[in-house]
Amino acid sequence: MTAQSVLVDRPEIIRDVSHSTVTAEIEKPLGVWERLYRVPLLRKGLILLVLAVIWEAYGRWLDNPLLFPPFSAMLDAFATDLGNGIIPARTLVSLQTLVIGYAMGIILAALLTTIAIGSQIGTDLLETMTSMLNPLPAIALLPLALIWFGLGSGSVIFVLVHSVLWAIALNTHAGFRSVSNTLRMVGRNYGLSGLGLVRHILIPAAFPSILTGLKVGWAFAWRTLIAAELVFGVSSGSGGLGWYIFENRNQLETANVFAGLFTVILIGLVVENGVFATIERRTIRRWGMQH
Amino acid sequence: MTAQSVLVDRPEIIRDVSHSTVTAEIEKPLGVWERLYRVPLLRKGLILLVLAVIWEAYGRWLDNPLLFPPFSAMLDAFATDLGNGIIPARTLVSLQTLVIGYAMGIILAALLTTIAIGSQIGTDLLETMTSMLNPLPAIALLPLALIWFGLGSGSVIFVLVHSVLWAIALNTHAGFRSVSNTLRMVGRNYGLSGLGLVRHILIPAAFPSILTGLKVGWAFAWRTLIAAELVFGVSSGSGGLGWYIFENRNQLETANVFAGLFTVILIGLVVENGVFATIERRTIRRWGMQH
Amino acid sequence: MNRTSPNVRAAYAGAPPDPTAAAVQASPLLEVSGVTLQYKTADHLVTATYRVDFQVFKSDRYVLLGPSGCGKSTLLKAIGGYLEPVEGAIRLNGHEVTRPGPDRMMVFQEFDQLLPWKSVRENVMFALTTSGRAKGAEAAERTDYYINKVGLAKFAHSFPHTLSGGMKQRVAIARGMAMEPDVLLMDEPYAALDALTRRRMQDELLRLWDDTKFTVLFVTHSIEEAIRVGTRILLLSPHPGQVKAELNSIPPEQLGTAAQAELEARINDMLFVH
Amino acid sequence: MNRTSPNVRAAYAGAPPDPTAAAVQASPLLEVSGVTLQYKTADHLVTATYRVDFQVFKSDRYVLLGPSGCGKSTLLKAIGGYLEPVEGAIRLNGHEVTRPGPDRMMVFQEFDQLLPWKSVRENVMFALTTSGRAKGAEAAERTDYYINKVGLAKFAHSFPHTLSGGMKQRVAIARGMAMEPDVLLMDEPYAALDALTRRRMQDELLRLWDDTKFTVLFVTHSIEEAIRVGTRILLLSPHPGQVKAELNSIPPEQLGTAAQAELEARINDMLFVH
Amino acid sequence: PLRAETAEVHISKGYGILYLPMIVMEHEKLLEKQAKAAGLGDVKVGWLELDGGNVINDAMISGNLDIAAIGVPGFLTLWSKVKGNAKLEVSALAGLSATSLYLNTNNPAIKSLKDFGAKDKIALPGIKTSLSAVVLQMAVAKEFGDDNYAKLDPMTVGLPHPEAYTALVSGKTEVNSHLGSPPYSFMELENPQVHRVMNSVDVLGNISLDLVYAPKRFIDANPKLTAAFVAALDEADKLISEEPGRAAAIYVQSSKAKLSPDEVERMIKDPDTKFSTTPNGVMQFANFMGRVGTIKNKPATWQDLFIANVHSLPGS
Ligand SMILES: Nc1ncnc2c1ncn2[C@@H]1O[C@H](COP(=O)(O)OP(=O)(O)OP(=O)(O)O)[C@@H](O)[C@H]1O
Ligand SMILES: Nc1ncnc2c1ncn2[C@@H]1O[C@H](COP(=O)(O)OP(=O)(O)OP(=O)(O)O)[C@@H](O)[C@H]1O
Ligand SMILES: [Mg+2]
Ligand SMILES: [Mg+2]
Repeated sequence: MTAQSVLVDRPEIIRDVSHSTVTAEIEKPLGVWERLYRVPLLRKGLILLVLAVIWEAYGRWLDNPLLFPPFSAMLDAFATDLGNGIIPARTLVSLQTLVIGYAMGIILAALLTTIAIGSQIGTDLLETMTSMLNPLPAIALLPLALIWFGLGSGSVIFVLVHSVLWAIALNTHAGFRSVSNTLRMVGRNYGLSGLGLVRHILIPAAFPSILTGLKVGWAFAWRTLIAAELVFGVSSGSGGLGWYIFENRNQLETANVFAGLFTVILIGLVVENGVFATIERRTIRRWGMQH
Repeated sequence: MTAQSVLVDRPEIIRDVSHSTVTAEIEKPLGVWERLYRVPLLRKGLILLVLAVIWEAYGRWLDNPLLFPPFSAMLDAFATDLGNGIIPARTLVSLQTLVIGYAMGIILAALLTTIAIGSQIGTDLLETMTSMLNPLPAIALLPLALIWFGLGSGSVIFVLVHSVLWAIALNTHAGFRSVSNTLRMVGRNYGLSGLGLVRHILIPAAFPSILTGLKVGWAFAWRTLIAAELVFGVSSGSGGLGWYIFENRNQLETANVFAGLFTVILIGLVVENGVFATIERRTIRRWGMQH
Repeated sequence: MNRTSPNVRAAYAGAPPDPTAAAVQASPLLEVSGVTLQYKTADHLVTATYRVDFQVFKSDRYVLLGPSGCGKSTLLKAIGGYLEPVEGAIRLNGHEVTRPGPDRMMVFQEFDQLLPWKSVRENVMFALTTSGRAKGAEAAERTDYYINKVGLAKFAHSFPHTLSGGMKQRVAIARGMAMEPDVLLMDEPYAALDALTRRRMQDELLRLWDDTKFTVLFVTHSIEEAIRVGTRILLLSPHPGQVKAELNSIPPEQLGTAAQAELEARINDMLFVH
Repeated sequence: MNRTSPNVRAAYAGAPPDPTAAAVQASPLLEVSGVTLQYKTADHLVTATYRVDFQVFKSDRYVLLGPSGCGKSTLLKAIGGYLEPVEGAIRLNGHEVTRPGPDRMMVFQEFDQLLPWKSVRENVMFALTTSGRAKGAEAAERTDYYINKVGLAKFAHSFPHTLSGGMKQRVAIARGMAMEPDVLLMDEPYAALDALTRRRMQDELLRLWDDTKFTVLFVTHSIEEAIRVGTRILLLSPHPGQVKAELNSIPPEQLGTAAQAELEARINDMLFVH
Repeated sequence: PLRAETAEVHISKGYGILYLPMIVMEHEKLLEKQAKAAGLGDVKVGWLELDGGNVINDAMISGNLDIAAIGVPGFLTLWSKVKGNAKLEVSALAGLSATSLYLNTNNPAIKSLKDFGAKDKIALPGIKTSLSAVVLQMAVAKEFGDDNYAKLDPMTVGLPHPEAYTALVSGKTEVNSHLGSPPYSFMELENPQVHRVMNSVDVLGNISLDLVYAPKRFIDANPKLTAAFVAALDEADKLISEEPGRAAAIYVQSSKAKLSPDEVERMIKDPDTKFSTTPNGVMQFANFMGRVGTIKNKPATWQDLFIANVHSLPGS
């Protein structure tokens, strides 16, 4: 037998190709559940609901409102202090400081990573500084902060920058270094180098990493802010959310403490689903860089 | 004129190709400086030296050893407490707790991201949890930590996990999602799915991101540990580095406070240049995933 | 040839096919019926192929030929189980394709299909062992055999990022062949290869087929290659891809004769004049 | 043809070349002398090319031909200024090449050479504006012109990840051509294209050359393509690449005649029998 | 023997000289001794060091502590909050210590509380609610009247004592005043730039600043152990007053302080520093906090706050 003989004989087929019908959009029909499941806000809402129910149930079962109030008690306190404007006012104070510190952290991280990507000694500098300074707790900065910035928001911002800077710089730098050689070469082919290369090629190409850094930095900025507001003593009346939490904790108004934390959670959710999710959708998702 | 006419006429060339000489390794000669510059440890050592000199100079200029002692004073204190075994003992205590908390954070992050990568609702869960919980400061966990783990290292570990988990999970998840579709398809082609896909494809492919997450997590674990050791107290005699710093601060032994922080810095340097740099060199560098 | 899959050789190369085997062959191994494939992007909906029908029988060397962007890769991915048709169905041995698997080994068009963290040899070996297609000494032996076949023995311990484009593709080819799958799906595997290497690879594929009579779906841009490699050739229209014709290729004996030139001209006409 | 670079047209298409111009042409535009290229990897040292010499004159369509892995891409990258020779020198217009630049526009072999965050149109346009080769309305016009030429007008607003392999390469070709560089470095630009599209692209390249007489360095695997596209052909030996021969191609008039077949056979012999 | 009471007790002490009786009690194993004497057998005592009233209260509410030392205002806040909640109610066991808090400044223009201007910053371990903050408010109320008790609050700044000391002595920061406890308050005065504006003892008397408390449930379930604890505390106080040198040595040894025993002894012997189980002036705090509204439930007498064992003492 020849090699071909194992093959099935069949006639040739020749067709006329119709182009008219192709434009129709075909959608597979979906069940109601599947359709609901596809709405991200619904899914996330469900998760939140479940978490709230767990909180409520655990709080009730624990029956120790001084330590861990049920969700409803917290919500009561939250509603009260939202209504009388205390929480909004405190949040505003915190947000202001936070945004300044966060922005400065981003700028410094951009600067450091740009220097780092430019030369070997720059990379060493970033690596050394990061591995040295990143693990240092805020109290290590206290003396210097007091000397350089005094009390109040200057020092808080300094500490905030410290908590934001390294995480963002680490992520950004790792992102830069993971950019494919081809893209890098393309950029240099356009005559780009130094800052231009960073801005036009490295930043967009490393955007998934940078976004992660921004997210981590954002979260740590909050953590630090709340802790720092206590350490750096806010003069009365000017306190932010951290102070609100601390005050209520001292007075054992636990429901209010949790209301303050709940505010932080809410802001976190809004920023994640409002800001970061939108950025992701408009950038890395759209560009096919994340799946 | 024809199109060809702008071209230069020249004879054809035909050569015998010799294969014998090719094996020689050719190295461009380098200057002494350039050769020294190529040794990473030398470069980093130089940076460290410069930083130490700045510290010393600033400390002396400030002339306020109570607030900010010069480098030499700190080094004295460090040498003393290193010699009498105090710092090693405290470091050991801290490292034990740290490693446990860090390891648990990694395991939990692995778990969460594996769930997240498996389904849409898993992704939502991770995103929601991260955006909600990551910004929460340690005090938010205090009540639960006290209820669940009581005072002492159980609670410290809990807080450590909180500070490590989300950063690692965020980085890992972003890394997973950035893995190229082709690689993912290759993995599934081998019949891999679920855990197998995560282990054999996603983890190595997302390794640069994961490493960044581990670095950030490591640093934040230290920060948190030092703060948490104060909050959760120590049973007599068992304190770690955080407690050492706190004690010395109370006794106004500023040089020792900085010696404690210096220990943290040293460990950071060792871990970065010893552990992380080695891992990087053996993995992502070798694999050409980072340049 | 020193490597063959013994059971297949027994069935085909040894005894003449018995009637049952012939009957089995009469029902297609792979049936693509009315398959429309679409991509949903953030901005719009792209139809890659539109109501494509064809049947691949066991031991076919089936070639997909069509202009750039007509949906060949997409079609292959759907058969691979990575993409669900919005219309129509893909059946393998009568079962609808729902997921990827090592029975349909794919050689992708992209250069980044090797695992960067594994050396050339590990890349091939890992495919064999994880998928369970071979293990231990057998896997090692098969790996070395195919790496040698694609001329990369010297680079067996190199990591993918140190290979040239063509070398990467050859590793992928070695991997695909080493898997000895029921259906081998190859997406322009030889595009990055020079004339000589390409010819060698083609010959290798045919020699392997002679031994094991595996089924292969092959995307190519070269009409000559389609005729050389294929037993049956599917012509697709430009974007969105629709079936234009399904032709029989010529037997190897007739390569280089007028029959080849004629078929080439026919295909040329069909593709270029539309 | 409705787009040309007016000053070049004046010099070449209009008046006959004056003696000065001829004298300038006599010194090579690009001189590669004794160039050895190596890669240092973690594990060992790979020599990609060994003491390669050749000269490219202005308006040459210079083709590099050689087996997979012989160092063609590496050589092109060195000329592009991305890699420093460990031995020898590369001179452009008498100046040593030290860095990349838009005067030597590169079409890479890889599919990931488009900026994923820019649409097809933006990818081409961005190259023009950042490099300062064109701006404003001119850049837009040129962009659209070349995108149209590569048949992607319908996809001008698509992002690269939604394109097929061949479409991505066509965008890169459009970008390279739109830049109208002094030297165009093309690394297997047509490898991922089907016969028809490939032929169209080749014709486009030749037509453009007729207009602007730019210099192009072209890597290909296809001997036929080398003869069609090139005026001069460099044959490289297998890994590590060394110069085997440098041949003149045939003028376009002789394409399809016995001269082509003869040259093809000659090259075939040189490459395959070594 | 059948043991009705717990075999293990968790006690938290604080950091510093004010907790000396507990440090002595731990070091000399006085509680173990008293418990044995009361027929409770070998009681295991777990000692912890916790810093800050919140954490101590949290640890108490979560059931992780049986007995803890805390500042009087912190205790009053918790007591008032849980009053009526049988599960969580707490009672003080005894007074612990009294000392003077000095308001020191390096601003030569400040001679009295009246001289503080908007630019002056007074460091306290925690503003508004900490022990020092309440003491300052009480002093301010004495000076300017109850309605103005918070007059100086805007000038207060939260800084731990060591940082405050450093800031004051170095003079490089905005913090120019500090309401400090010993040893920081003493050490500050050693600096010629620093002078004292006020001594809390002069204004408020030598009132107890810290006390020891326990959950009601613990007290009810372990009456003998509670009594043993008070007895042990008494014994420690006795040791301190009779053998201050030994107490100082114990302090130096167990806190690993780099102070010399002599320095510690001087602090112990300071006339303003008193270690006694008898609460003194606790009602001053309670009355003040009740007046200004920090606590909702006000005790009628000091005995309302304390267990019966100490009701007969000459407290206030
Ligand atoms: N991930 C994607 N998202 C959206 N559209 C896509 C995607 N991949 C491919 N397409 C579109 O689908 C069509 C077919 O693409 P496909 O890759 O199948 O072509 P192809 O026939 O393989 O072409 P080539 O020969 O150039 O590789 C193209 O129009 C392309 O733009
Ligand atoms: N980044 C790298 N690191 C180490 N070695 C490399 C690297 N890139 C290429 N090489 C090696 O250099 C040699 C030449 O590679 P190059 O990419 O230049 O080949 P090529 O002629 O372009 O081949 P192809 O036709 O397959 O694309 C090969 O042996 C390859 O293994
Ligand atoms: Mg394709
Ligand atoms: Mg190449």
